[in-house]
Amino acid sequence: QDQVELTWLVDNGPSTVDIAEALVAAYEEKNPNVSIELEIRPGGGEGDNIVKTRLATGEMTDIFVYNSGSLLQAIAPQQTLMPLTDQPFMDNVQEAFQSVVSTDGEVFGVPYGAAQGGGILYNSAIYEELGLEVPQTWDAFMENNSAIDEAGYIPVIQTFRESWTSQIFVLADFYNVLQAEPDFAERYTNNEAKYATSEAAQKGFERLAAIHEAGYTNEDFNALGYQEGLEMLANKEGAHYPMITFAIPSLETNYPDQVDDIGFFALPGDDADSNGLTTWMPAGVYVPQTTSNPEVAMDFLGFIASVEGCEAMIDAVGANGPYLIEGCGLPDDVVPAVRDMLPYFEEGRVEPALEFLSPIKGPALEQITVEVGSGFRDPASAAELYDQDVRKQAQQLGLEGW
Amino acid sequence: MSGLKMKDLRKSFGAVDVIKGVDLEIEHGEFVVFVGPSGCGKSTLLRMTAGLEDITSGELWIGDQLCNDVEPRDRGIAMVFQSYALYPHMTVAENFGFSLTLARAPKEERERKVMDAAKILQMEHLLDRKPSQLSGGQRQRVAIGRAIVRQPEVFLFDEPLSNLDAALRVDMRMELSKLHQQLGATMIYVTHDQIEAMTLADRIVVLNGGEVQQQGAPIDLYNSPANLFVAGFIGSPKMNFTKVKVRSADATSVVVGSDELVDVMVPLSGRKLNVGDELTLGIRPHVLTTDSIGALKGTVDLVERLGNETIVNFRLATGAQWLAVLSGDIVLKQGEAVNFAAESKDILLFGADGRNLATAS
Amino acid sequence: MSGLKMKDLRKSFGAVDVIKGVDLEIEHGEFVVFVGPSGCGKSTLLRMTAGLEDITSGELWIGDQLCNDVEPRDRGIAMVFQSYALYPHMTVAENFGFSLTLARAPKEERERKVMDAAKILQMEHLLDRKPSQLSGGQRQRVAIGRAIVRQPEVFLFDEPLSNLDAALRVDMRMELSKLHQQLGATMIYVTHDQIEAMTLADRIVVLNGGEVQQQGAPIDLYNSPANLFVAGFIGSPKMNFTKVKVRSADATSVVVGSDELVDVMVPLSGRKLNVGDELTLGIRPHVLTTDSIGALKGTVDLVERLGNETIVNFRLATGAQWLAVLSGDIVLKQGEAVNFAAESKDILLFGADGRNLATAS
Amino acid sequence: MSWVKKYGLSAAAIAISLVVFVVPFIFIIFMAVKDQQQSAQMDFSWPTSFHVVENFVQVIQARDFMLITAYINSTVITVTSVALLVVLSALVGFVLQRRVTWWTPWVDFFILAGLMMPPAVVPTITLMQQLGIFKTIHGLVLIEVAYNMSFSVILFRNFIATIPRELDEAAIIDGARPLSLFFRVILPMLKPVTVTVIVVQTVAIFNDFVNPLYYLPGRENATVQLTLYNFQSQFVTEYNLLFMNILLITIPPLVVFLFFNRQIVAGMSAGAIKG
Amino acid sequence: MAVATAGAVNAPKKSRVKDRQASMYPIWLLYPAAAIYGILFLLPTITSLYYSLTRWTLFNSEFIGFDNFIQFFQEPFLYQALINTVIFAFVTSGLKVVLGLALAVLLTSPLIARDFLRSVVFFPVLVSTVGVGITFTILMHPTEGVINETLAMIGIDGPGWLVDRNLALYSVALVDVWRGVGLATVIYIAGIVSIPADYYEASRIDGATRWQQFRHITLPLVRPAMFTVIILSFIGGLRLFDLIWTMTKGGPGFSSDVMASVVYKQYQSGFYGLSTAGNVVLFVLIAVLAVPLNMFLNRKVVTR
Ligand SMILES: Nc1ncnc2c1ncn2[C@@H]1O[C@H](COP(=O)(O)OP(=O)(O)OP(=O)(O)O)[C@@H](O)[C@H]1O
Ligand SMILES: Nc1ncnc2c1ncn2[C@@H]1O[C@H](COP(=O)(O)OP(=O)(O)OP(=O)(O)O)[C@@H](O)[C@H]1O
Ligand SMILES: [Mg+2]
Ligand SMILES: [Mg+2]
Repeated sequence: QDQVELTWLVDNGPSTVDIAEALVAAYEEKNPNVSIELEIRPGGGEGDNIVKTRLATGEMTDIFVYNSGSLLQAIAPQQTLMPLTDQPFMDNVQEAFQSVVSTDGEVFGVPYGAAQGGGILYNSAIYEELGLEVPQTWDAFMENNSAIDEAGYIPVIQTFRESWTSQIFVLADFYNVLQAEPDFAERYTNNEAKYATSEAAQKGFERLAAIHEAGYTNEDFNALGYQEGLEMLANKEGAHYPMITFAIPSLETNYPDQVDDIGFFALPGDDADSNGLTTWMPAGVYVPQTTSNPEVAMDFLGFIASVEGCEAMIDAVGANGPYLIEGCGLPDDVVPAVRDMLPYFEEGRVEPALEFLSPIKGPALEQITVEVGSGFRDPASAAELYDQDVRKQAQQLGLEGW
Repeated sequence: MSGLKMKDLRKSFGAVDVIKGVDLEIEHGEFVVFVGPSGCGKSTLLRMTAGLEDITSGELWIGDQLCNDVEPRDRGIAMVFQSYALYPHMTVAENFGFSLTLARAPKEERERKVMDAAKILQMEHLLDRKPSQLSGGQRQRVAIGRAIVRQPEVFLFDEPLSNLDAALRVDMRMELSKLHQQLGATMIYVTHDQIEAMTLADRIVVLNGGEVQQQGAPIDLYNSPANLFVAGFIGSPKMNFTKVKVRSADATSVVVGSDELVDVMVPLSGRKLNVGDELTLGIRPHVLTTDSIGALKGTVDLVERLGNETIVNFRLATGAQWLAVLSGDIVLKQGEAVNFAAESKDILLFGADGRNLATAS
Repeated sequence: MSGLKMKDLRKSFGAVDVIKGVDLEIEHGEFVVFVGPSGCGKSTLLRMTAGLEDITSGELWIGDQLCNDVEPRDRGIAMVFQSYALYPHMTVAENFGFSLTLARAPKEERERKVMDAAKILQMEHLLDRKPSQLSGGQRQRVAIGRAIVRQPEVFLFDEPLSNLDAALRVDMRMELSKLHQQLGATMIYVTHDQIEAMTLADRIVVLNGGEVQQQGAPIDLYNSPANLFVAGFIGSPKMNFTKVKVRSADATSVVVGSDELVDVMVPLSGRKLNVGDELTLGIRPHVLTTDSIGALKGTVDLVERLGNETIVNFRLATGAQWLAVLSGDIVLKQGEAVNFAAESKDILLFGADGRNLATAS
Repeated sequence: MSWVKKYGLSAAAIAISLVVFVVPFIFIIFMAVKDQQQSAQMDFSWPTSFHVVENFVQVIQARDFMLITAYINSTVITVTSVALLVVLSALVGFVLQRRVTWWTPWVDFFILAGLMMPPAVVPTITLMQQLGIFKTIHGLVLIEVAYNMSFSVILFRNFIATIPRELDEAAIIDGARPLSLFFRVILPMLKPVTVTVIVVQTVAIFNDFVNPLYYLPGRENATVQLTLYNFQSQFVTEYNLLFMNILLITIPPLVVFLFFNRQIVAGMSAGAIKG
Repeated sequence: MAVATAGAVNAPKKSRVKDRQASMYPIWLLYPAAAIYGILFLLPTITSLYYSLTRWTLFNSEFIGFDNFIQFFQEPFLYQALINTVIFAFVTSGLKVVLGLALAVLLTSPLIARDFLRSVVFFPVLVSTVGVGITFTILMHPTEGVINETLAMIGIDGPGWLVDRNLALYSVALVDVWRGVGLATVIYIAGIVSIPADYYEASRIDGATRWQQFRHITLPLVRPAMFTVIILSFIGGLRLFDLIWTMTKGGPGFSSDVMASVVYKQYQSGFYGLSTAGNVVLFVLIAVLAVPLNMFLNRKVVTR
């Protein structure tokens, strides 16, 4: 059998690389004639540009990892990617994921890693100490904060030095928005719904502002970074850290002794009955049309979408969320934060974040939320500013009606 | 064959006219010396000949070729720059041999020629130095060496010996003279040293203000300067001048006189002169001799004793300052009254336009 | 008061010893001229005096101050650099006035002094030029101007007139002389021009190879050179030398002779001499006169006619090359036989160690 | 008193520069030897434990000794591009400074444009693909040369103004053609600037990461700056390893600097010209 | 230009000047450089200008006229970014020009450990932007940073360098100066060592103090270096975004956004047409400021 060499472009998130290495190792063991070489790119906007540039110039690797959801549209999947619709292994992939890697009836990717939830990481030791309960409503959350504050802990950790962390209150509130306005995403895409005019949508900004006004954040919120936020949480200095669950592996590595005290709950809304979690789908693995060996590439994707592949991933980085592969369950010994997250999925109390439902996400959101969270800007004007930002995006995407 | 011909050459720097129409023919193998006051355009003329300065108008022929637009390296010239322009990053030997290196001459040839030049210039022990480690005179010799190593058709020397001591200067003068004979090259030479000019030149060209004043064999210029400027410029110390009036004039002689001077007769055609015309009379300091009955009565102001001769600065009754150079070491006291005399054949007369009456046609 | 005292000054560049122990006392207001062959260390000595070159050993006193480690600006000196070192970014006027600008002199004073200097140097029309737009001689005058504007206690001139034409050079010589008298400043002056040295100097210091060979009044050096080197160096053209043997010697005269020379008697104490001793005899070209019965029989090789005098290169029977300088313009043909004579008082004798027998004690 | 006056000022200046420049440097070293947990605290503290070897080995070994490959690639790219850059841009600076004509301002403008306008990536890649130099070392070398040209030309051009034209003239009289004039007379005199250009461009090209990322993709083509991504991502960073890596990739240009710094000597043009 | 007018006075001269210079400094010496630069930089850059008139996803482009420019000028914080850009450029280049010269003078004087000090000053140039960014975010931490801790020791309540909206831009500017002054310094050093010692000697004789030597000799004769530093750091300052990006991402809020970071953000967001338009605008802005400056400086270089 001929030796096959494939290349695979992944971003440089540590778990991304670990997962990739684990998958490659497992696959190469099964298929000794195949060797897959990893190539690493930066993440974020820079990384997106690299992917786009390479696709546009026909220089993409044989396989690559890229965002699912709205950002996928930016790489013109129809033109550039191999459709997977007819591949048998797609049956293993849960519908929830398929929907975020599809356009015009064609599916293009398999899930890479686990689904994540956006909400509040909290220190259960403090909760225990103060006898608090996990809040189901915003008001309950604020009451907890007040109690925590009195006890001398920091109620809500904010780390605006890395401004992306400021967006969570807005982004993770989307489950609550959808509860109030189920068709928000669609109307938003069509230039009908606006943050400034939708009471529910604006709440995210308002809550961010409320936390700041109440003085519940750490003093140096604007000078701290993400790692320091996690440290404060782990070290019981602060009780809540609004975050996406991808932070959990980092807590596991850096604070193995404290990670058992870290729990997680969804961002509470107004109504305890409609409490649920905003989720982030994992990134996808795609095969460009320029791949040198479509068969092997497909076979590898099939491996990723198999239980075997799924287990390789879990071995590599542990289980920190549902893997969206049929038959791939999580082990029992997951950390509490993950354990807290699972019921939302199991009970179906989840909605994807807005970026998976609409192609539009304004690039300036994090700067706006920093302003709101620091008290420079009131929620109403923030919402308006964000709408402007969104318009720019929509126009650049050439969407109808903008 | 590389004679040189300049036809109405002109050069301006912006609004400043520096060379104002120079016509000159230099034969192959001739040794021509340019002299003239500081800033008169000697270097500029040399640089135009070398092709370093563009010619504003006029024609420059080298051999049979119109060279206005010929590149310097194709003109077959070597030049010693007044400012030396040594390559500071090269040793003396490398400076000497640079043109040969460029011409890809074989190494032995280059080394031999460099050694020859070093010997001529008495610089064998300095070949490994950089220019910055040399004395002024040594630098100047490097500049000369660079030119002579090339052995071109035409040499251009811009005050090449000005910073050398008298003994070395005499030696170098000889060497250049020898080189000139050996190579049969054309040489154009700028100097301020009268002796150099007189001894080296086949022909001296006197420049002033960008114009040729006179050209000719050295001794002719000394004896028969065409005009006041040349008379004053050639010969050191400078000729003594005084205004005189024509007392009488006929076809073979002119009698002139002034308040300072008793009347003297000069053997000269005075046909075009009228009594009362103002002329300038010139007498070289060297032709004056002390003579107790001499016509020039002066008071000694300053005596400079050079050893072989004595320069006497004296004042005439009218206050005019004159110079006399007397042979030998003569002791005169300041304030002493001395009478000087000169032979009438040694007296020159210049017309109102400055031209020498003896040579003016 | 700023006399100067050098005590066993020495200077080496790495392994090269350049100044090898110079002792010198210069009085306030004295005009001292340094002469010596190219590369003998004149500039170095000047630069050490100015404080630009570290003193390797020895002491330098200016006035009553030991100046080895005094900053140049505190030494009260001005200097004309052999390489000019004009400030390229300043106009001529700014170059002149720079030291006054530094001293924060009032604007009118500065302008007046600059204009004065420009007038002395005949450069009024060039005040707005940058150095790069000047001729060589003009640049040199800027360098002089910069120094004279300062009016310091001590002037250091390093060949300040080397690139000027003869007429200008005489003018400048006068001006410097005048300046010297007016300011009463001490002047140290390096030159290769014999006339300059003889006319300007109160005292000439002859350097060779970093050592003082002789110092004294110009005419003394000319008439009584201490040794062969000085004899050869002072006076141009160079003194004629020939080896001679002592034929007889007594307390008042020595008779010497050789194959080239019929025996001559020199009035000189010959007490220390023995018959057969080898001596060097020197006769200046200027003291030779044509004399049909002269003792020196030569064949004319080359005649250089300078106008006021004539340099005759002649060969003795033994082939030795001699020079004679004859007054006036004399026409001699190459190959002609000429006899020369000299008075015995003009003949110098040097011992085997090179010292002048007449002055050696 | 006079001692204070003489040396006090420079001593103070030296002390201040030491503090200003060395403190951050010490921080970097501290970070590089800490363990992961302490480094994550991101503070300027004495390392509780020293992990020099450990971190070093981990950084070197990361991703299959990627750093080693990267060293080699970066070195090859840097050396060739800098060599080309020095020669080509000195030539341009030379001609532009010496020869002033009507088109000089336009050339000037285009040269400045290189500093003022960021390059367009996608059209460049398309072009390079057509030329067949995409994804090749020499392709990237040419890119680096093109992108850093303006900087070097400006530097050279201004310095060539300080070389007396008389030297050009002397060389031309000696029979030099333009190239020998440039290489034998001008370039040697430009040593201080050349050294500066070498140092600066070595740093720039060795540390460049955007251009290799786009124009020289492929794992085997990694350059040193890309190795930083091994330890730093959008969300998570292993600071100790990152800083160890930073330290390691800073060393080669530092060596270059130390070497070339000694070549910056004064008095290159001494003795050339009288006047 | 000066030459053009000189030529106009005397028509035939101009052609000769050209000829003489042309043979000494032939234009073909420029060809290799021009080829590389023209093909690999100018050509693609100029073609890309077309995209500023399109909506461009890299995969498709659609001509939309000047909409991108209109949109660019509607950026909410553009005006502030513009002001920030100019402030940043002036502050950083000004400081680099001055401090670089001071350091260069210091580092060319005879000092013990001069080579070491030079390396120390140059070291920041070598450190990658990421390292510099992280290092200074930590050192500039408002309470725990070394800078403020030191200030606290002498009783000064240090500001929130990077978190204060009024200060963030200046803090980044200071860090940029820290990082870039070494570059300016080596350029200056090259300039200073190229000044012939003669002039210093002459000025010492003329009575110049150290300061006067600096003022009257070093300063005018180091101009080639200084102009290089001015041009390079000024344009660099106008264009800089990487440090701002790693240190503040334009924040807090939008307070330290500059033109280049606005453009960069658009590019990161995949608005390729818009960012190209932004680059064109930025280019025009820089050209308007830098080209006259460059011409002015070129005219003032002292030739020897
Ligand atoms: N840096 C140096 N290294 C070695 N030798 C040097 C250095 N500078 C000068 N010299 C030598 O020192 C000697 C004296 O130089 P100096 O300039 O004093 O001579 P000078 O008497 O002024 O000669 P000139 O009449 O030619 O100007 C020369 O032989 C010169 O070669
Ligand atoms: N670039 C320039 N711009 C204006 N005038 C200039 C320029 N270069 C030279 N000159 C002037 O041209 C004239 C001739 O200069 P040149 O160098 O030919 O004189 P020179 O005869 O060699 O004088 P010297 O004997 O002093 O060397 C001088 O008066 C000088 O001031
Ligand atoms: Mg001249
Ligand atoms: Mg000298």
